[in-house]
Amino acid sequence: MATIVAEATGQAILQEEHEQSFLRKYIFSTDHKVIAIQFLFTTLFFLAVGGFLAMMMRYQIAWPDQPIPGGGIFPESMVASGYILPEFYNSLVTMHGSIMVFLAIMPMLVGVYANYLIPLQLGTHDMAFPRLNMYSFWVMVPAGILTLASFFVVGGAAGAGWTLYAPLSARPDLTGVALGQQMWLVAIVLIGLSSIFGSLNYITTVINMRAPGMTWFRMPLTIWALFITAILGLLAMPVLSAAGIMLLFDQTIGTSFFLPEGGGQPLLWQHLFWFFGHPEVYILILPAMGFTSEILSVGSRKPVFGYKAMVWAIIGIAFLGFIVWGHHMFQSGMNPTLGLTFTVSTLFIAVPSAIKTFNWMGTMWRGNLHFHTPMLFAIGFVAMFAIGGLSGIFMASTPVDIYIHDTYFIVAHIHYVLFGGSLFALFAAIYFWFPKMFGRMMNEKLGKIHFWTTMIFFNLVFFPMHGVGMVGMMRRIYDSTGYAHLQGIGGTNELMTWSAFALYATGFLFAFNFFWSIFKGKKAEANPWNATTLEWQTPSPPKHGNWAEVPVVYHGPHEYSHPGVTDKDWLAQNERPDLPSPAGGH
Amino acid sequence: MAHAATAGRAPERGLDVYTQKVGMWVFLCSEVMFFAGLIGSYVVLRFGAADVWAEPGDVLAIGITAVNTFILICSSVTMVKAFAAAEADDQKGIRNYLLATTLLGALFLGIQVYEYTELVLHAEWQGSHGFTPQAGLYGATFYTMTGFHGFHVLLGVVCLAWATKRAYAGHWGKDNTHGIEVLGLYWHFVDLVWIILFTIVYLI
Amino acid sequence: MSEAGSHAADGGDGHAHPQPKYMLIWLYLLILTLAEVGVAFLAIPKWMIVTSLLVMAVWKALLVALYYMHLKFEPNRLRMVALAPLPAVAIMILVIMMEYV
Amino acid sequence: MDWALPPNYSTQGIVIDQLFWIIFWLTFAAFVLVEGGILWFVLKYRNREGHTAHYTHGSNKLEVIWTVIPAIVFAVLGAYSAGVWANIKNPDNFPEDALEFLVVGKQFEWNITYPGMDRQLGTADDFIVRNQFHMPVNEPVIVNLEAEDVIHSFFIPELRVKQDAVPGMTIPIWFDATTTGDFEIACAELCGLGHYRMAASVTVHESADFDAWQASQATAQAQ
Repeated sequence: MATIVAEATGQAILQEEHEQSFLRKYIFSTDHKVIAIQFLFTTLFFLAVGGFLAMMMRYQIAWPDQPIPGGGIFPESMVASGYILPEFYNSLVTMHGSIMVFLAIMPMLVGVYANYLIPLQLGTHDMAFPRLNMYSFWVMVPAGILTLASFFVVGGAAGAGWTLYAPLSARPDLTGVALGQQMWLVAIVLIGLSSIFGSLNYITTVINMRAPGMTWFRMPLTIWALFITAILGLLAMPVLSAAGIMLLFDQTIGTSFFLPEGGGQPLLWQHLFWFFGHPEVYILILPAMGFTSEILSVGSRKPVFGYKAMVWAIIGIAFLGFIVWGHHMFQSGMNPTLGLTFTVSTLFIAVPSAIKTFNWMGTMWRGNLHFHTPMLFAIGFVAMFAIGGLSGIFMASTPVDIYIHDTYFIVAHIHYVLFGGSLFALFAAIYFWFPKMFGRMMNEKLGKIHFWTTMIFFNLVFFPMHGVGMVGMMRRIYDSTGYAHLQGIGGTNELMTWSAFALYATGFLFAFNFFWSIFKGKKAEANPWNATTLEWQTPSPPKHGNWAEVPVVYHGPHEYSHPGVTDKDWLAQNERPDLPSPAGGH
Repeated sequence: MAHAATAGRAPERGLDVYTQKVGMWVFLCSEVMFFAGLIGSYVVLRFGAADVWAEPGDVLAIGITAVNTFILICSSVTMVKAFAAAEADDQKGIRNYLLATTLLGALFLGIQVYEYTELVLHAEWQGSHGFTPQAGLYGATFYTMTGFHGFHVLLGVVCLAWATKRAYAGHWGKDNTHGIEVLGLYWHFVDLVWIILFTIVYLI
Repeated sequence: MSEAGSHAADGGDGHAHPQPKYMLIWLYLLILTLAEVGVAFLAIPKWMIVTSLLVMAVWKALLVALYYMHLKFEPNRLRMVALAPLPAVAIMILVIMMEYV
Repeated sequence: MDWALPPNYSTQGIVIDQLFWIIFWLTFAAFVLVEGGILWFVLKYRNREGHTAHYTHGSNKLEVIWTVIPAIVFAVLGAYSAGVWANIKNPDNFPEDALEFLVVGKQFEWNITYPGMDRQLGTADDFIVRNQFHMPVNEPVIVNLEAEDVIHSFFIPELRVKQDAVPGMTIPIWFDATTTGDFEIACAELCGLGHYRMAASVTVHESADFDAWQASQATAQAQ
């Protein structure tokens, strides 16, 4: 009975495709694949915008005494007679962080790939709530527009840092930014709403709509990571929304939640922000870990090493992720006893990350490594994430944090995790799932050049930041030349800036490859990487509704080089019901 | 049925609960966190500055809000009655109970608006006339928490009005109870939040 | 998809759960509300008032959740979903309160 | 290029630097292990004629090993850090009879209230100096940090001191200097458009010189 219904649904959806107008099919579509692609284009745009802001910052840091070339095209409120103004620099710092976190990396990880992969890898026709899914994209669009528009209002864009520490963020009289800050807060509430709609969909779909045979421990690690990420988003984003609304009230209607003059608590903002913010860090890295696990397994032609350990590590990170937020606040004036508690929980959250790193190495060990571009970026992820994870141990140790807190050491750490981690994995994911999304391959040669240039310039930009951080260069300073202890770092700063320009340029190489391949790339087969998960067992790109017939799953997700299969080195999840195969690790 | 020999073709069991209901519960989890942000801030701020809060009854009117609490509780019972009626396929019951729930929700909102007006115009607090969101932490937390609760009630009333309209078109019945149950979950959650708010904002 | 069909595809809801006595719960809630208002004005130490009020509020909330929201009759897996955010809430509020200890 | 911690001139800094280098060598070992392992695997197991992958789902023994070893390392590190941290930041462990100052941050300057010759804050001979922090050498001092408008952060790199100053709070910190000389206070928390230039000087005197300096300031301000 259920079978008949499911198949009937599939055919009904397939037929429906031909009856939709252009608007319903490509703009206000409820098809998870179209929504994912909408998210992809939007987030790539914001990635470019966020990067551009970083280039301006880097110029200012390297050459604070020189006018910026082409500065004349900016309004006087941003760049006066060729020089970036300090208040505009603060906006650059703030908006670079905000855009990268909220409009580029986070929606690219979950908006694009949770949307695209959850129904396909689980073997279902679409999300649980397709219309809600559409809203989750269309709620983010006004947030993006507000964010961009805020640069051009009186007072400029928000300038209190992406962490928006009150009272600086709450009192326009102290920054000169009123409307820009309020637009930022409205945008963040909208992004929260978008993220909650998305998470709600992802969680419900994973819980209730898996294909027959797709048991919990047969889910690909990507799905596990995205599922746990959705839970983190669901529980963390509303707290930011609540805090953001209170901050907005402080800004606009004269309340004083975070203003001590009215009895408020500045530290309350920090607690609420980081209660969201630390789970957010894992929202930004868990999906990347999932992509990496899967792509490493495909590229090594080996099952993921320690599948179950990987799953438990993800779950462990999610639990611990809610009790470590105070490590962002060691020097904030927080009760020092809390500092002790948070040191311990923070060091323990490093354990699951260590487990994952060793398991990735275990996956490559005795494999048969194929170095296609996605694999290169996945290996790059492991290498760079390891550095980011290790530099985190310095901050977790409270006494050391006294010195390196709010220095460039922190900036180095966060970029090793967010760029070297999340973005490397995203590049891997884009190259890997591009053929499924667009039915064409991206150019391998350009992809490899993109990988090597990114790898080299990324390290040239961000590794020296550990050094200037050790010297003591504070974060978010407009001009470091006035400080005696920062006299020796000018050359390093220039090196980093030149490398940053080169790194940004490699982005254009990628963009060219991306857009060129959409139209001119080599036609992709259904399964160009010889991968096992369900999305590769349907045409590229999949039709509306994904499957004419719902697949039945018989195997764990990453069965490569199975000894029982002789004609090829992979075993799709939905073939050979006769072969026994373990669900996960032993 | 090519694969009849294998473990059948039904999707994985999931929660053994239909998808819309799972979705609503998941959504309510995020709502819990949203109110936790607001209520948690109130608790923390009040704990840290105990002296800027009035004794119960001094500023906020207990009587009228107790009546309002009663109204919301009644609307919860009419909501479950509507669901029971749907399960029993009692069309008249569905219509009447949904209509009653909608009206009780609207009445709650009306009373809240009246309460706000009275507070802003006539209440006395710390020597000044009128109790507004600008009246220190007390006013700020009060209006934020009850205001967002009221906003949730408003959304609920809109959805209930829509469900009632469909009830008059004979949409709900024994084979179509999910919508009422899911809407009911939201409505009871809003009631539940009010139970907490009434206690910690008005009575403590 | 017809609604009847969706039922079958979703594995059914098991309509068999008993109908609780909704009016009785309503009466409980009403009595507890009156008791709360009464306790708030008793001439006993503040901490006793606060404790008893919180107990009654949680009691009422539980009544609504268990009976009106049917948690009492749901499978354990759904109850886990419903309870998932509560530890996070508790941690958030308790830890931030540590600032004043 | 000079990528090193600046010279340290405080007793707290000795332990902090020690811990920094302990973590540095620990992480360096892990770095070599991971990056070296990746490089080795990339070369050894690359796809080539006749090479096939080994079919395995993992090893519980290895999982336990690489869970337990990091956990132990982190537990030890955490316990050690906790002790050092409590000595530095917990007011219960502050040295007694330390000389107390009041430092108030505001956009974009540091106002330092000196205790005066009676070594007591809140008495008539207190005086305020803007952006100049003078302290005696080899003697613990307590700085009570406050902020007028927004959050600032009191950072003296060479003394390994950093603490946010939060409006509405008074946060005490203690430190000392083991040498005389001139250093800088920087603001480490974004506090507005002048954040980058919110600097103040630190002068560490011999004890007698500090008293003389206080006396001269007190007379100067009295006039």
